Amino acid sequence: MTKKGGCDPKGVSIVLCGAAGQGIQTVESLLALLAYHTGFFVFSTKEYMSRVRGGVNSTEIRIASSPVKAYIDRIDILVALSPESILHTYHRVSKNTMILADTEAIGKIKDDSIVDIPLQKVAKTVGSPVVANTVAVGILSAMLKIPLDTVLSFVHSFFSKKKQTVVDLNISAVTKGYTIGKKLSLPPNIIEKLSSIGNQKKLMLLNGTRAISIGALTGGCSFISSYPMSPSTGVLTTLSQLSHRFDIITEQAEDEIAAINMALGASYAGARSMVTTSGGGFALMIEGVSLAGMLEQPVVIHVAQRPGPATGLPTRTEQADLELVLYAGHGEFPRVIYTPGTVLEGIQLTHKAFNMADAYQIPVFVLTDQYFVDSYYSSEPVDITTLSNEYYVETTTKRYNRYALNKSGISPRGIPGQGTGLVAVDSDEHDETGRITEDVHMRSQMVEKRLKKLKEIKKEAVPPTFIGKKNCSTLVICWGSTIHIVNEAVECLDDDTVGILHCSQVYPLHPDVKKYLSKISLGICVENNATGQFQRLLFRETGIMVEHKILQYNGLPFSVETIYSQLHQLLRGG
Amino acid sequence: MTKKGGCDPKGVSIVLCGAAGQGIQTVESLLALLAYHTGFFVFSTKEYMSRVRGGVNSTEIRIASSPVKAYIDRIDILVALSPESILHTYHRVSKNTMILADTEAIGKIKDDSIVDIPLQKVAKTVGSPVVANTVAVGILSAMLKIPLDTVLSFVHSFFSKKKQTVVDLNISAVTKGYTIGKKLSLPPNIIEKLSSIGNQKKLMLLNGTRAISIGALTGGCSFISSYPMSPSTGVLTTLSQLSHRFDIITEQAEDEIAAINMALGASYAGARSMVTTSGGGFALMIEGVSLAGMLEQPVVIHVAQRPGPATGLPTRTEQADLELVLYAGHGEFPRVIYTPGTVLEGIQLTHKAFNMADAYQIPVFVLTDQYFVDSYYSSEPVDITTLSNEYYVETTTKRYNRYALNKSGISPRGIPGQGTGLVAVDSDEHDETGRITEDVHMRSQMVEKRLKKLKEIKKEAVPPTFIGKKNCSTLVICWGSTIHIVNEAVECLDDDTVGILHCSQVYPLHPDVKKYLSKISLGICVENNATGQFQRLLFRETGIMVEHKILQYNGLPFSVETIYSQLHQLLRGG
Amino acid sequence: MTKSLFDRGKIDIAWCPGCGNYAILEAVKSVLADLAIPQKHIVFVSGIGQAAKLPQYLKVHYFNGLHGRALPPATGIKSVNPKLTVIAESGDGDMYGEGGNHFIHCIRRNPDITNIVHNNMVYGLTKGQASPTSSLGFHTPIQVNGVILEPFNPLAIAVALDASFVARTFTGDPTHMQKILKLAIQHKGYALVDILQPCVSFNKINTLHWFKEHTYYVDSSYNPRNRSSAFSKALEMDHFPLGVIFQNNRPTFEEQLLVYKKNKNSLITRQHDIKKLQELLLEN
Amino acid sequence: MTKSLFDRGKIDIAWCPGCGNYAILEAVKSVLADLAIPQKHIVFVSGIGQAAKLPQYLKVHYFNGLHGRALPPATGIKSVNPKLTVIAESGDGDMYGEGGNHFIHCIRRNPDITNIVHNNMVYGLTKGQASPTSSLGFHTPIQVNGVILEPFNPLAIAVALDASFVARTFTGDPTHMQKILKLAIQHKGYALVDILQPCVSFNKINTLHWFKEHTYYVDSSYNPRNRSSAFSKALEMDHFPLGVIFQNNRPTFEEQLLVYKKNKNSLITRQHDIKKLQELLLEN
Ligand SMILES: Cc1ncc(C[n+]2csc(CCOP(=O)(O)OP(=O)(O)O)c2C)c(N)n1
Ligand SMILES: Cc1ncc(C[n+]2csc(CCOP(=O)(O)OP(=O)(O)O)c2C)c(N)n1
Ligand code: SF4
Ligand code: SF4
Ligand SMILES: [Mg+2]
Ligand SMILES: [Mg+2]
Repeated sequence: MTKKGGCDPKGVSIVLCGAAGQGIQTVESLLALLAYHTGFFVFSTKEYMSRVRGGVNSTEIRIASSPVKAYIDRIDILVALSPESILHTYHRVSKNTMILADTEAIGKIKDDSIVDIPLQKVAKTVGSPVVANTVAVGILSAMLKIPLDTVLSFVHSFFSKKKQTVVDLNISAVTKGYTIGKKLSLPPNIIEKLSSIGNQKKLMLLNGTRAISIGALTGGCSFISSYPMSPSTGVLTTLSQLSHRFDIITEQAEDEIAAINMALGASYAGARSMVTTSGGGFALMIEGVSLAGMLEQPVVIHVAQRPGPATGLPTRTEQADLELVLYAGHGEFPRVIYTPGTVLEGIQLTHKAFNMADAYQIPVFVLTDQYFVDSYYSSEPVDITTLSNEYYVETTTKRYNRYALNKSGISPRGIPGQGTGLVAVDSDEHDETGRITEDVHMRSQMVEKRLKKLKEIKKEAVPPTFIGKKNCSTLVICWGSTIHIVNEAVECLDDDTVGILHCSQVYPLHPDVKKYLSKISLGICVENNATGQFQRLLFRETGIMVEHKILQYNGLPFSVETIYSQLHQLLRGG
Repeated sequence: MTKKGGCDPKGVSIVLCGAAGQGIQTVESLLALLAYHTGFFVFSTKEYMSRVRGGVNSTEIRIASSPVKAYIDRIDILVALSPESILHTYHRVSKNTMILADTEAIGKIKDDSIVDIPLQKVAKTVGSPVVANTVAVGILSAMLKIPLDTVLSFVHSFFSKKKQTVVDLNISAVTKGYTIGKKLSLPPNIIEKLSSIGNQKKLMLLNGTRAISIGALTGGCSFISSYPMSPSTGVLTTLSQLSHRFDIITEQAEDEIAAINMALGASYAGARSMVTTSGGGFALMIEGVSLAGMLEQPVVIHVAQRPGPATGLPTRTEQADLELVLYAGHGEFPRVIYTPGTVLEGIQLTHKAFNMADAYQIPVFVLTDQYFVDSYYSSEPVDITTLSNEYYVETTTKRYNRYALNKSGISPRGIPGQGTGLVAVDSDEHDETGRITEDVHMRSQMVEKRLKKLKEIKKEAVPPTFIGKKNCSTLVICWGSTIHIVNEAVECLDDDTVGILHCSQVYPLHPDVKKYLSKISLGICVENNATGQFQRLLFRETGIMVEHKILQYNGLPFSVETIYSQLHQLLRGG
Repeated sequence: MTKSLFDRGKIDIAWCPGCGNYAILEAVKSVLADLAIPQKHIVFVSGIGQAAKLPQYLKVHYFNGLHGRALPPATGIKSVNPKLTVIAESGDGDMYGEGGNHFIHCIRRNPDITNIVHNNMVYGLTKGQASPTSSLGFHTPIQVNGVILEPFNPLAIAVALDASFVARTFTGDPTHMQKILKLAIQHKGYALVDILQPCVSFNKINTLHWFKEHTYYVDSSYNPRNRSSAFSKALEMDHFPLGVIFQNNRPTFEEQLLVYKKNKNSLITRQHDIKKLQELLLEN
Repeated sequence: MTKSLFDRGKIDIAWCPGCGNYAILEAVKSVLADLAIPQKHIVFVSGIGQAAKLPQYLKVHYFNGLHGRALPPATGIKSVNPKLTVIAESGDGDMYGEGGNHFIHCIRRNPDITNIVHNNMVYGLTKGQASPTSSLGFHTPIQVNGVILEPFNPLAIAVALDASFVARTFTGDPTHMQKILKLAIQHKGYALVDILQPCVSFNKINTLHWFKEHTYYVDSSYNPRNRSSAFSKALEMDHFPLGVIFQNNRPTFEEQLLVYKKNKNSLITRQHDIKKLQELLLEN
């Protein structure tokens, strides 16, 4: 274990640990929502195995009175629901951790410090073993000093769509739990942490999946075809659920190849279309990406990274597909890659992705990862009504040429049926009309046409986020999902000489990135992969080789403490 | 057109131009083989459209008394077989070009300099219009001063497997043509060129396709599964033809995905296996490449590049898939990429590819292009009996673990049925036995195991070929198929300060590459693509940014003259 | 409407002289003219191969996509704008080989599109390798010992998948070809038209003459509504039956989509309400 | 041979309690033991999914490949070493969805392998989306309005492809399952065994009970050698027939390969003669 001394992240961290199928997710949503509705800032993230029942999974819920948005190792309250839970969380437990366990479920453990919470027993007395989780919610909300009224009315509304008997069951379960929780004597450190948690005004609670989905709708997405693959499926599921309320076709394709080709067809016909996938599924779409490049057909591709190679660790997190996405497709054509770090960026950049794809007639990527899509947190609400769309489709005339050559390389885009022209798009090299050609000069012109769009695209690059003092000498550089973790770790460092540079657009890079890198004396890349792919990309684009990397590739996200201690070691030698 | 003054490549260049289906290929093989059997050095290459009949294609045959191995623009003798031929070759014809045309076929042309050769008419008098091409061969061999005996005995043996009537027809056709050819008065420049051509001892005549195929067999290849795709299909075809004489399974798969997965199965069972494909087909194999990385399953992947994106120009040449191959596959794992420039390297590196794949249990790439696979030339014969194979498969014991951890990262490889152990390979992250694991420590160890092989692999990197004076200040840098073209162009420059560096292994790079690059004052990358992919790779690997690039992306190979004139301009300003 | 409306004038056609593709091109033009579908509502979608070049020679909208991948974009197009007449066409290698998975699942999905397959029992463009429909024993540069894979029977498989329209025709009979193509385009739902087409360059076995000898017309008493008998009919391969082999009236993909339940207009005319999205953001 | 030979002892199995996969695992073990095939000659090949985890729980060789891609490596393995007993198994989504093209063409190719499909009519591992075999109207988090794609009928399609052995069984009857699996493994050529398997977590419609109510055994008079009647049998979906539905004796892929014409030994024991290669180099 890395040294963590010196970094003690704020708020209370509750970790629920148990087997798949034990309903941890229910506790997570109940408790997180309850805390959110109470007005607490809340963060939750899960790490889970690629199986449906059994094994050992855990969820962390952080609660605080100011924003919390990152995974931490520290556990203040551990709720152990299965025998394996203790071992699984062992390295994160300290003498300050309060351990609650249903000893009936996990078996006898020779540890006096464990507080027995008779979830099963209480649930059975209430009427059904299923509500054991609701008992746990009751206990925890009492511990968090959430008023019983609030708890009861929330539980009421949470189950409001179910039968009355279900509501009643859960109400008595949560009440019983509350009574137990109130009697538990909390250790002083937790009491102190809890006391500082106050109520907030209405917040917004989102995970990455929901952010991407809402961003897509905001960007005008009306078609998504995809094939299920963890951790990317959530976007397809969310949009499918929303298809009752918004005009969008959501189709489960027979495979990923069909998915991208359907999306390209939909785009050709005039829809704003997207796919969502993960590494192995994306690998199958690469010919389609190249087709998008050749047809100059807008499409948005959400890739939620998970650890590879091959099937790898299906439900875990990694940032090792950056280069695959950057170089995907045979032949040469422009693209854009966004790597949102915050849920807000998730919305904004997905929205922007659709507009960029349309404006430049290119494939645009939104590259996330399991940690990003599965992590929720509450934050100040934002106004998205200002996110407008620009539509570029033109009505065609008789003389319409899909690939008309001009200065910018962007030919006016028509769609079939809108206007009197014919719209011919072609996977072979083509002339201005979209017909196959093997003319060497036309070929060169078409290659140049496609590539010169990059010049304008570069002008619209999203600048990196810089956090820190203007003259800081050290820069911690990150991209995608790690921003909040790095941010909290650097805050912990409390060192004016250390700043953060986060790229939410990794390609093409905004020119500011080079400016920042040139000014510093030490750079440190933080990446959830084994070889430092972003470090390489920075070098390729800026010519500056960032000296240090902090890498992790075990399938888990970084924790605030890990980043802190590694930075500490790098900067202060220990 | 670029200026070509100053570069006048040796030998005679004959260009046959006509429609697909007119039998240019027959003239090519007859004439090239005849010249080869006569003892001339010969080079031939074709550029052809993606269609079966019609259009306009051309083949260049260079004949000389010393080795010729590169495409040149200059045409000494043009044989025009279709009306479009003249326009198609217009920019390559000079006042010194002797144009032969069957005016009956191409129609009247107002150009006195055109010599009418009545191919159709003669063929008809001989007995069949099909032998028009043989008449042309007769004419050309007379012009090349090949003795009639040699011509007749060659034509005899060439058609020996056909019916006697066919042999007779061709013999009279070639004889008639010979008589015509003898009467043609050649311009002095051609006479001069021809006079210098002398006879050679037994040479070896190969194109890239045959070199790769023979290299594969030499490397022990016993299984190839692929899906047809120009220009990669030749390797599958050649090996299929050879399957009567060598023990090899050659299977046409239903798609490229099946192809690579079959090959991986074959490899698992103990065969040395390969696939051959091109850009779009390779794009479909990328998930399989990642699987090879994860399973640590040896496989050789031949990618013959053609212009993209998407379907692009199916039968033409380009070098724009280097980055795709370099970064193909989700997740991180090692690989090797060979880019043979000479046919000899084609044999040697494909042989080496199989041994490296086996030694390190990785995917190994042989990256060529249409120009490479379709170009023939004669060269000094080599002894390949010294190319031995090392077999790494071990007999398993009861306690066998497919992924046993050790210092090198290379676990002993067993195959099913050979030994008492069980061989379990797994696409999910696995433990030493090959069973699925989600253990974070095992995951890290396995990632490291796979990646650390790269260290040893680097030690076996093929050094670059340096041509020139030790202290040259300028280096023309190239990879893959362009070496001979660059070489002849630089010879033309006749400048001691200019050297050549050719990489036949582009990844991982041999350390010498960096050494060479650090010594020079000017570097020029020559690449058949639009963005300078190798320049980027050199920068990534050496930190040195080569200043200049000479790029071409119109689907045609570079010519000696183009490279010459661009170098000339760069170095001497015009 | 006149056939010439779809003519592209004097253009270079990349097919071999004598190829069956010419007849298909002409038949397609006639049928489009006969059906009087406005040009601006016709979209061809093709893969890659000799057959797949057909849209290049027509005055229509087209999406010339990847080898084997005509059906997914065709489905995408039709679902986004159901007003369009969408015709997906390609070769046997493209549709049944590389594209086999889309063939299967597109039939299950049943969008209202027409699927024309130029079945020359060979890979034309890549110069003569076996296709899924090549006969047993067919020799090629790769199948040096003759084809050993059981020929793919597209009709039988389509029937097994309960395709809504399954037919076969032959380039040797333009009138029949037109009749069948017309029925297929008019049919509401996925319609397969497998067209036996001689490849004069690479298939010296299944020639025009051979097809003439090895086909027959299903007679007027044949009932294409019975799945079991359609299957038996489809299995006939000594003499291939020509005509509509199977037909049913399954609901189409598009008409079952939520977006068209209340509103029949093309999807592309609609926009999401940003206020509803703002509400969504705060919903929990 | 005893079943326990294939046991991996006290290991953690990633399936849900009550899942039909356990019964398949036990049946497989029994059959392997009964057939007394030496362990060192048994290779399992699987894709990805819950079903595809089966080989992890067996003491055999295995190649756990990509989602949808079990059949190509199985074919590769069998052709390189025909002495091995090769069993490709996976779920319905894997084999009929993502892997649909290999399913089709592997049947055409006819390698002597057994293809076991755990057909739970749902995607288990990815948590409950529709699979190709899901019933019309089946609701899932993605198919929010119920499945609208015609269910894939693997047996009918296999018959249409002239598969050499086509059978269905059901986890509710271990004896039947064993009988069918045994016949399939013993069959020379490609053998499909579609196993109806309840998924207790995600398929609340096609439960063990439902399957019991909706299946029946083909009776002993049924003749699986007739393709047309096999097709009619396969079409029955109100009550799924259980048993061997179709069987024929096509030659296998391996036995037709040139490399085994003269020499029956596994390919891996051979090496190319370098002298012949040297000659080849100079041949023109
Ligand atoms: C992914 C991919 N694989 C392979 C090819 C090469 N290819 C082009 S056309 C073709 C087959 C043509 O056969 P068919 O579809 O029957 O059409 P035909 O030419 O016979 O009309 C192939 C293999 C390709 N373009 N893309
Ligand atoms: C290329 C690819 N796409 C998607 C996935 C995600 N995935 C894993 S298993 C599975 C489906 C599982 O369903 P099924 O094959 O029916 O097996 P079951 O779990 O029901 O036994 C999917 C879609 C993947 N691993 N790889
Ligand atoms: S190759 Fe065959 S299918 Fe293609 S155009 Fe020529 S004859 Fe027609
Ligand atoms: S999810 Fe379904 S198929 Fe998978 S193990 Fe659980 S019950 Fe079985
Ligand atoms: Mg064909
Ligand atoms: Mg399933």
